[in-house]
Amino acid sequence: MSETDEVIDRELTMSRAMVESIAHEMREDEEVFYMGEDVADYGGIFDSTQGLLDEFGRDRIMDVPISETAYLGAAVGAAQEGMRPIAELMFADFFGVAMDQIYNQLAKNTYMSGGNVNVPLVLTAAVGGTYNDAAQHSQTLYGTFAHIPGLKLVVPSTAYDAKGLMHNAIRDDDPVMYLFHKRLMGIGWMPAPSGPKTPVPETDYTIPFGSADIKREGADVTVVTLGLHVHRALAAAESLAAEGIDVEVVDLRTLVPLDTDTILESVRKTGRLVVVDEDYRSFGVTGEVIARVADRDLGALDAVERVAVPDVPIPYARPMENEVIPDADDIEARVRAVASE
Amino acid sequence: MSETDEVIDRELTMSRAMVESIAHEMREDEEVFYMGEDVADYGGIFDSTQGLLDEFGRDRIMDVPISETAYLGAAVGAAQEGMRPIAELMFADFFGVAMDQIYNQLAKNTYMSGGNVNVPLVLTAAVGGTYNDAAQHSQTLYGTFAHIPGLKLVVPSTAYDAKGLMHNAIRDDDPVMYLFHKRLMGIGWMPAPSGPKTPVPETDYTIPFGSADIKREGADVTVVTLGLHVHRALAAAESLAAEGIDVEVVDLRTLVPLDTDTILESVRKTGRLVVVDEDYRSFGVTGEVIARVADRDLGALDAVERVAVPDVPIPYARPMENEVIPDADDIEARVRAVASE
Amino acid sequence: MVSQDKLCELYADMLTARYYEERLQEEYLEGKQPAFDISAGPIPGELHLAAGQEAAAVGVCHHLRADDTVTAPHRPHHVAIAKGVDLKRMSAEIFGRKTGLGKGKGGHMHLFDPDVSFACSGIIAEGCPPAAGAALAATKRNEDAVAVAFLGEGAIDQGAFLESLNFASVHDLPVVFVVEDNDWAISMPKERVTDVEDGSDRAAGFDMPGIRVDQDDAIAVYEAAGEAIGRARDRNGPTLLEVQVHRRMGHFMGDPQTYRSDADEEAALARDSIDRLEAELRDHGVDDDELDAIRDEAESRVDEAIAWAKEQPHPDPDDAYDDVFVNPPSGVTTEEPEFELAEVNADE
Amino acid sequence: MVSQDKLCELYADMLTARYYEERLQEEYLEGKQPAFDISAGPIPGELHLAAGQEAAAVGVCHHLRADDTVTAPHRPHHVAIAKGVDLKRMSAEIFGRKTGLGKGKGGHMHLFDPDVSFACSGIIAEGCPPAAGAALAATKRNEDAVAVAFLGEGAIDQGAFLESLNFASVHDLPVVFVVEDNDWAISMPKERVTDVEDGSDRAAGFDMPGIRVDQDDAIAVYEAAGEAIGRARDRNGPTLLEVQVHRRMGHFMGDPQTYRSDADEEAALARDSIDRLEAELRDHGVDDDELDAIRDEAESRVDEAIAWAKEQPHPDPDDAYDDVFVNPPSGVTTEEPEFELAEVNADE
Ligand SMILES: Cc1ncc(C[n+]2csc(CCOP(=O)(O)OP(=O)(O)O)c2C)c(N)n1
Ligand SMILES: Cc1ncc(C[n+]2csc(CCOP(=O)(O)OP(=O)(O)O)c2C)c(N)n1
Ligand SMILES: [Mg+2]
Ligand SMILES: [Mg+2]
Repeated sequence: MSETDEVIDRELTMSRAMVESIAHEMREDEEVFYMGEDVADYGGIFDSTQGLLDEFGRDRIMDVPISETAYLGAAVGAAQEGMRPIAELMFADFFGVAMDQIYNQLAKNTYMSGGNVNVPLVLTAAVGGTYNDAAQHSQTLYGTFAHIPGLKLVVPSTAYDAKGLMHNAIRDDDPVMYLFHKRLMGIGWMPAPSGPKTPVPETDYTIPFGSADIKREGADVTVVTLGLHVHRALAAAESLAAEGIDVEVVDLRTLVPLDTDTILESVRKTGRLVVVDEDYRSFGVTGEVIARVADRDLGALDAVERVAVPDVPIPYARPMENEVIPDADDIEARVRAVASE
Repeated sequence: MSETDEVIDRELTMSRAMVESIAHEMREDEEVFYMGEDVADYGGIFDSTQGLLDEFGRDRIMDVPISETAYLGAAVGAAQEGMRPIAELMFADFFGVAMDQIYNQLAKNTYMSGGNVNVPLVLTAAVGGTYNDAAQHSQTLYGTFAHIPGLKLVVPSTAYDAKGLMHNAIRDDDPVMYLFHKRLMGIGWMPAPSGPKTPVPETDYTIPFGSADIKREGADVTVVTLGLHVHRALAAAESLAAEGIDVEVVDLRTLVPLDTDTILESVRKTGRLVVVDEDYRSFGVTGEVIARVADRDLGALDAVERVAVPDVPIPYARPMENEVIPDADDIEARVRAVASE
Repeated sequence: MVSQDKLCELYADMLTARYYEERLQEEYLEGKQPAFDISAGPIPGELHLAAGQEAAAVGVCHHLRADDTVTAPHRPHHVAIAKGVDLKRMSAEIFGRKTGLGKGKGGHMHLFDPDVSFACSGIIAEGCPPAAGAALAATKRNEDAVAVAFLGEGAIDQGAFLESLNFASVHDLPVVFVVEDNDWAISMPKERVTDVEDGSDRAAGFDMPGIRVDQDDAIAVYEAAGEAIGRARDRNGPTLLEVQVHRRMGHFMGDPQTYRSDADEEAALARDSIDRLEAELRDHGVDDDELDAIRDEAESRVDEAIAWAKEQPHPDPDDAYDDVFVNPPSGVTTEEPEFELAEVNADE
Repeated sequence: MVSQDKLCELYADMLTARYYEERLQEEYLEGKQPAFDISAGPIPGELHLAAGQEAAAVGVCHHLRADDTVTAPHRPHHVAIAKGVDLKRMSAEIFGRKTGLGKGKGGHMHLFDPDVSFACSGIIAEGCPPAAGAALAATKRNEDAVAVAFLGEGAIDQGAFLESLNFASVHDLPVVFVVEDNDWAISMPKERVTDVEDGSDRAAGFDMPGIRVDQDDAIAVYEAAGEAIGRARDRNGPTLLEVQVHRRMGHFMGDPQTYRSDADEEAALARDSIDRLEAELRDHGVDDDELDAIRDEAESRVDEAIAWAKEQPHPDPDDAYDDVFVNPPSGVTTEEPEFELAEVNADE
């Protein structure tokens, strides 16, 4: 049964959906504030705070020095006082200058305090390549962050999901890392594919973490993916449908917690698993998803393939970047391979 | 055929073996120097530089400020000038204060320069728990470092391997991260198991990267592991032998490059794979090893298990730390499980 | 002029902190016989004791309220005691017991007592940004709470501290950074690793007042800290305060200190801030009986806390699985809403 | 007094750098029609141009030799030009071609030319530690090479820079940190994010001389840098040098600059260091013909380099798999030795 009677047809870009939920939470709760570089007047390099300065002022939409350790750590301190900061790391690629605050403090303080302290903080960051920004500005690093105990990890692929997951992230009393893919945001200077722009309810709603979403049902092959690659997998599925291969596309939506049940259910149906990831291949998402399935039900697996960045830094020039970041063709090829096994 | 005619019976602790190869390389090559906190007068908190100050002086065994970004970055700069620094991060757990230098600079400069620049640097760090040092000083973080393209990753388990791998690391023109497990070093205040103390040739010798070592041959179950857990797996194998389960123990020795062939060969023989790791379970070593095998030869796998730290920070108190860090009993249980499948 | 009552309070806390470290040392080493094994005994793992550094902790913390946040580094006990952290539950934590501040999960470098706004971190200088953040929260909420970050002199070369100076200064945050200069960072003397002679000199590059208390003198610290914390409380910005202290023990228990000259160690032992304050109290006319009474009370508080701690239950192995996240989860839904969304083209 | 010849050299490099950025802007934007798409055109990705910042680069780099290391940040072209980086191969890199400095792998933020000891990084301030490391290598080898790290005024709040100040100072390294103060860090004016008024004020907290050149004046920079680099070359320690420059363009191409007032932009455009140096040259009696000749040569050098770059082959997709590691591998064995080792007990 639907929450409302009407069909929702108001479409938003993913960035507008994110901003809408942030604005809503800020109106509801004075303790929510946003800090980051260029989030005030600029509105976020990737439009993540577009328009918020006007409504909320500099105190709640705070520009900060280029001192990621200091300001992320300050967010941790404020969160431990009971505030609900949202702190933006402009590019996920910059995590290395502040990783200690991320993984040794914010992710561990709840555990180390035996649950006496909690850190209700949302850490947002832009991820992804496909626009030739080279090795230090194009990574997704999903595996790196998902490997850290104590941090929930959200990766939306559509405006609808982005809004519901952001509401949930802000209301969560645990630290949540929220990675938005630049290519999906609908930024003026970086055209998005059409998929991420979806109808979005005006009301607030929360999408629970650990609930993967089947973005396309199919009987033959399971493609498990996230972020930008949901849309590339859907495009591949359309082409493959013409060849008679019926692909199911599972959008993980959160990596921590990981919805193994939904993946497993799909694989039990199809027997064939292709995991598609924009992060580096080894020691990351593709390995984990395959191992979860193998560990839980090895017999369900008839064939398996990994599609990811082949353990090289992201190269700058177009032919090479295109080569290493999986596209719909790469997905199709691997799906065909498992389908014929 | 053996390199020498004699049987080598001079036993060294792992730390003495490491130091011996560092000293040898420093004598041979003036460009090699060691920098780190407490590496001079103290001789390394984990004995990694014991005695070197006396022979080489402060210029080549350099204490540095508690500024990991500055001194690891300085090591990168010196390496790019053609020197061959060894830089120590006292505990791998501290990587977060200097991660950008590690993964955005030293690991990527060769690639970003199209091979015009190389970074012959060895980054040493202590890893591991089992002595109740809690969440910020007990991690191995193998998966985190192995996920970074551009960095070779070495994890010795014996004195013999430690020496040969260190020689290779220092001579390598690429950046190498060399993680030594505290519990294996043979430090006065932290008793080591007997396994890591092995006969070590006096001569210099190199162990190639990407060559896993079968530490015990067996026909029934393959246990793939590294570091401290090689010895725990060997202990488990001894017990299991009494039950009639013949375990093969594969010591990875390097995670990057990863010797998939040796793993695969073993699994093709046994059909049963247990991966044992002291790092966090998800998005790490166990997933990667299983996925490599599944990807290359799914049919070879009859049963699979993962033994690792269950996605929680390392707790302080003994009963809890013992619970989360796999021991021989945990390995035995999982081996029995796959053996009976 | 500091009142005599206040001086007695400082003295009591200094004695408590000193005796606490001595008792922990005993307990720690007891379990390390005959051969030192870091993982053996009632207190395993690393243990960093602060004997000789009490003046800094009490001189500063006696200006603070329960809602003023303090962050401490790897050597936290004296600060925790001065801040009023529950001594029993802190001891239970150090002994790894279930009723400890962190249920035995944190250990001695990770003590969290939200009741008195106290936290620590074992990573050098990484407590500075959260202290600045607590100060930021106070300003956002228009409260007059302040925050204090403690760190060692070896930590003043670390990015987290240096960035925090700018962050606090540019946002005019009510925070005080307190550098405990004990001359050593493990085996490294400060001259070898730090360019400036005094840690307080760093302030000059960050448009912030820098004060140094050159002697290991609780009264001088109390006065200097009063100024700094007053400035914060009045919303006149942050301060960097350095205090000379002395490391009477090794860096951690088991440290052979072979890098340290006997003369240096003896000098550290000779300059005892507790003796100094005791002399001052005598000058004020406090007599032996009163001094003994204070000492007795301090010692029995410590003995009681430690005795209590040692009787506490050990955690169960399975407790390890709790508390990674807030438990039970709060503020989040577990049910997905249902909306009827118009069809859209989901192709790329 | 700077010689007239030297002034002409500075002028030539400033013109080269300015014209280079203008030409890149053209090429970049050409491919972004009709709607701006960052991934389209002959130069995709982000592009940070340095028009208005030439005085800092040339004033400093004209004191340097090929073996003196320079690290530059995300806005590197003017520095690279002043340091003598191969303009053709640098252009080929920016156009993503196979013959580029990094074979098309690096892009404009990651230019490496070991022939003139030039490197960059797109991560704020992370070029500072490697510059200190190059200086360290020189001292270890007893060579008189020096190193210079360039950074923006927004980078002086970053740990990597601040730690490097101490590291350089305590080890007396021959390195100069050059802050190009263009008033802005993307959209953030310096007053909003940095406590000190002048970046050079940071030096005071690190026992290091801090010099600021307040005007966008190549000659003044050249003189100040001469002092700083001389100090390094003579092994008298590091210096922090700040230079006021002006950002004539957006932070990156495509930056709408809606955060910036017209007045600020106009003021930046009005204070042109090239005009200033040109006036100075005229005062020295350099006539129009000579100035035109310099300009013509600069422009044709740039035009040629860009034309050459655009003719270069694109990399093959499969080139992406090379160069993660040194290729072919060197210095390492691939064969395992065989020794006969005595039996040992391998149990735990
Ligand atoms: C980032 C980081 N680097 C190194 C260490 C290891 N370490 C622990 S204490 C210490 C020395 C600290 O010296 P100081 O700050 O003077 O404090 P003290 O121990 O003298 O109280 C070091 C290097 C650490 N915990 N964190
Ligand atoms: C660690 C890190 N944080 C943030 C960024 C994003 N970023 C790129 S340039 C820039 C502004 C830099 O300002 P400034 O140092 O003044 O140099 P300018 O751009 O003015 O030349 C920022 C924040 C980055 N590249 N690295
Ligand atoms: Mg100290
Ligand atoms: Mg700037």
